[in-house]
Amino acid sequence: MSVPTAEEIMTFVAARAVRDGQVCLVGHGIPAAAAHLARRLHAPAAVVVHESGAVDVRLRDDDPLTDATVADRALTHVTLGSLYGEWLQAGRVDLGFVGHVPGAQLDRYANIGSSVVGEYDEPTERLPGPGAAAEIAAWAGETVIVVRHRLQAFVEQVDFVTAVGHGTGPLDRALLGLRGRGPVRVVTDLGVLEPDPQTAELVLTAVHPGIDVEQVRAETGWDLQVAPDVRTTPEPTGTELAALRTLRPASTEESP
Amino acid sequence: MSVPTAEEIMTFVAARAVRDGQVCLVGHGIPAAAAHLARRLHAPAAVVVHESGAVDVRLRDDDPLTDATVADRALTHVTLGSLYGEWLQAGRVDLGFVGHVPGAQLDRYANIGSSVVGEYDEPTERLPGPGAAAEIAAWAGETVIVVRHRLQAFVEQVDFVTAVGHGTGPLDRALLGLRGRGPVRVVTDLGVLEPDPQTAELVLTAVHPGIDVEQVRAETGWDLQVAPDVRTTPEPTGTELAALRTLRPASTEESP
Amino acid sequence: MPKIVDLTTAVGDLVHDGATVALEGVDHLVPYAAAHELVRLRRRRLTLVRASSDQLTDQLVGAGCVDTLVFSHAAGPDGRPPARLLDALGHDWPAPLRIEEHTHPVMAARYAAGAARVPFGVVRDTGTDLPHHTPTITSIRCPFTGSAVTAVAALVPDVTVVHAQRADRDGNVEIRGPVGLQRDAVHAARAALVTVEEIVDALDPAPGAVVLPKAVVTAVVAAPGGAAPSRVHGFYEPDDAALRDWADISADRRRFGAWLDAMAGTS
Amino acid sequence: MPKIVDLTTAVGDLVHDGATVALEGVDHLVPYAAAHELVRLRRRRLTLVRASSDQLTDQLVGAGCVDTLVFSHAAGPDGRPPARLLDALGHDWPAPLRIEEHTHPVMAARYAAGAARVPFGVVRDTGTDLPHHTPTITSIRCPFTGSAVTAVAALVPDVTVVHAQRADRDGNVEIRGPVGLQRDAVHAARAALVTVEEIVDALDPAPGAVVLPKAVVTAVVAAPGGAAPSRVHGFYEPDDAALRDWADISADRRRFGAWLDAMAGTS
Repeated sequence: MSVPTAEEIMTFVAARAVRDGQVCLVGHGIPAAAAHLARRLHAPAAVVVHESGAVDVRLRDDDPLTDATVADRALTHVTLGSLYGEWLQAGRVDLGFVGHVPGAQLDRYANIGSSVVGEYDEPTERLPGPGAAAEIAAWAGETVIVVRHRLQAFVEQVDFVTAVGHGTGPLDRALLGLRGRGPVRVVTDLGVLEPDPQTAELVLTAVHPGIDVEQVRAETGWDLQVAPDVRTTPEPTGTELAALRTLRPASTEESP
Repeated sequence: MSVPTAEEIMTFVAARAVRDGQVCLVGHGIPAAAAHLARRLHAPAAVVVHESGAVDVRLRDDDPLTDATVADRALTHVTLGSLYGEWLQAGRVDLGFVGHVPGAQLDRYANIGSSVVGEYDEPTERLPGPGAAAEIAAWAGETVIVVRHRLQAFVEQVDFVTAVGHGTGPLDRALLGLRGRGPVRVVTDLGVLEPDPQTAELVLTAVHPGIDVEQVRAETGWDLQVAPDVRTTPEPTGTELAALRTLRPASTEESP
Repeated sequence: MPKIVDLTTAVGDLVHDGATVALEGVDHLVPYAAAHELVRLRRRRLTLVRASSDQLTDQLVGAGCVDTLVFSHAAGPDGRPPARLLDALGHDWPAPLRIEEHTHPVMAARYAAGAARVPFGVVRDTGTDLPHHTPTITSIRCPFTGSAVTAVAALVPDVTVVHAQRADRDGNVEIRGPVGLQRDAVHAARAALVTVEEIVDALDPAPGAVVLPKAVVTAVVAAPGGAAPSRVHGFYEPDDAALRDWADISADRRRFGAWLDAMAGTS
Repeated sequence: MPKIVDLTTAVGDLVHDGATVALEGVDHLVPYAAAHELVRLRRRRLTLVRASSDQLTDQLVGAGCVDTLVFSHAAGPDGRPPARLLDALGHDWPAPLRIEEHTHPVMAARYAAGAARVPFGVVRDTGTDLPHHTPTITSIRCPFTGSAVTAVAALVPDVTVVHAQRADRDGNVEIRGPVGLQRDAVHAARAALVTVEEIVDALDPAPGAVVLPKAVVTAVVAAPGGAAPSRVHGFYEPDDAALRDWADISADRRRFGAWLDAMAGTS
């Protein structure tokens, strides 16, 4: 079996964030693959809810992850009004994923800017916009952000706050009335960042195989702190990789 | 076939208020029977929506009207939140029925008091309460009220406004922001009352077979006006009566 | 707590004295078995939320379980408020009863706001006198149009109790036929207890059925017949005689007392 | 108007210049056939409401049909806003484009308020900067708790356009698989146009399917393949190549112009 791609490594790392029994809200791409991979590897009782409104999707062992299989294997479908109101805003989602948005900014407090770069009315770049990122970051019990690690994206402070991560420090979420722990992990193609429990600032806690800390610093637009016990992400086993490739046979075609 | 009961006469008169193609919202008893009878007799395209949330119930010719047949023959079921919000309040109900509530008051402007007789906090009689009468009277395109005609119930002015009919006169509905024409017909066991187009006061427009106008006046607590062309309700034909008795074989057991 | 438990455990663990408990279901899927367990366990000072308050409400009120009733209609088969309810309201027997009276649509809107965990919901003003007597409904202005609308306070029961046709072994629940307020009342609640006719290996939902995923269900209890004398679509029809006979029991404190003794004796 | 009509009649009669038109469907049941008819009929000054704005939005914007876009996400298969949209925003080509940007949940809440015909809905404040730039969302106080919440203006499209698997001859519609915002957008609208894969004598809804009763549907059009290149659950899968190829057409005004000419020629 060929070596894992960067996207596959990101999927494994994201999957490891899923604990058994959690209700996970996922969108297309790495988040959906990560949640279903977790169900196959270590979290068989995780309840996967898709942003399409498919609730409790239990793919069979040989099912690829497609829109068709997700729809067919859902326990039930709910309207997006129900999904966002009664599930997400109501606090029934334990773990929410925010997927990669090309061009979006992420700052040292894990706030996300996916609407514009620059001024809102005269942007230097128009980005796709929020989707449900603001609500996922606000109301899920915890949030995992999946993003490509590029200097342009990892900024000191986002130009526009599309979604609040930790605001300007450890007290902001409580002051704003947000629920849960907010972003607990940022999974990039270079490593993993987690908020410091004291300051809420993102700290590098792991680097992926073949990546060194200086590479990560070079792609980070603030003075990135590195955890004293920074780890190297373990490589997936052959069994793990096979499980992922059953889910996403064509994933190498897509960009992360 | 035996002669029609008072309840059956009321059902026929209520059924005649249903026009073909109308969306009708009905509760148990005479309203449901009237709407389904209308579908069999003159309004086959009427869309009958039950207060249970059963939408577009099309009973077959030999179906009796029961909770089971209503559930089985519904096009779909909606939650009561959807029924009251997206159907009734949104103005998608053309004709709403308000059924008989024992002890409830009705006044000369067709306002309904079904919460209490007397003061709210120290009532002389506690009544069942509103159900959805306030919203049916407010938001349906037009409302038909079905009620037993008794002096105690037909009062000059209700003690407590559970549901607004025509308020205190012809302008009140518009001032309150209510939709539609409000109560257009009050069907009793003695006759039919309709609001005067100028004053909105209920006027006697028909008496049922065997009832005379003085009997109706004697059971009405205000100086009841009588239409110059007051009619006598036509008796149902044998075919009509047979159609009703297929729907409600046991209806003679119940009080109207 | 495991999802699938016995009735006494479920009711005992989930419903505490002083709790706000919603029991929903109109004519269909009325959770009588769970209500009777509340009586047997002598729960007290409950705020009972039951939009269509019927014999079930009458039994809980008469048994002294309830100190506040939130409702939108209260009637037995004869269309009149049942006798135990009137005795509590009129004569404080067996205890005073506070009421909070809404319309059905307001009850639905209160549950919907609770289900989304927003503090209030919005309905249009019908002109009814009810808001003058109830603190959980008031008039506000729309910040966009300036028009007056009615705000209704979110309703978040400590526990919602409903009955359904079936559940699977994971605790997913299927409701067939009219679903009433039950779906929204379950989503609105902090905990949800569902009694079911049967527990099956896997659900096979009928078209139009409502599925309550296990994530919104706290406990499932196998209680075949648990909605009698009301009906359960696909299982049994209402017991009209039993529903009518209740009026005679309820009409008389002594006869009701005998019913209550018999109920307590069956625990 | 009879319920079942042809596409040109339905779009022509229901969508007027200057109208607010919602076209919903994400990846699944995207109403391309109806959108292309809007292009052919040269509709102008539309307020286009499309939460997940993709190739369909790009085509309508590039064709000059739209002067305001209400959306919550705008991206093609590469995850970036499509080129015609960026050209309109950045260079006013072919015309200036005003935008109103919300989150998906706010779009859902706006439709829900519209569907119930209340002037606004309530969501919780997430701290996002978006409300500072959009007039249809603002902060208010809960009249019961005093807490700050976010009010969102009701969205009532003049017309909502969706695609579905099938309708019966009366105009009742069945949607299988993910239903997205479509149900609420239909209920919210003054008129609803539904294109379907097939018209059948009687619906036989699948478990979990959503039925839109004829009373909420203004017109039904038989348009087999009418959601391609998106997918229709049970009928066809997405045409990934066609979706990817759009980027090349959209990237270039001249190539887009050729597409537009070809589209106009097929009427």
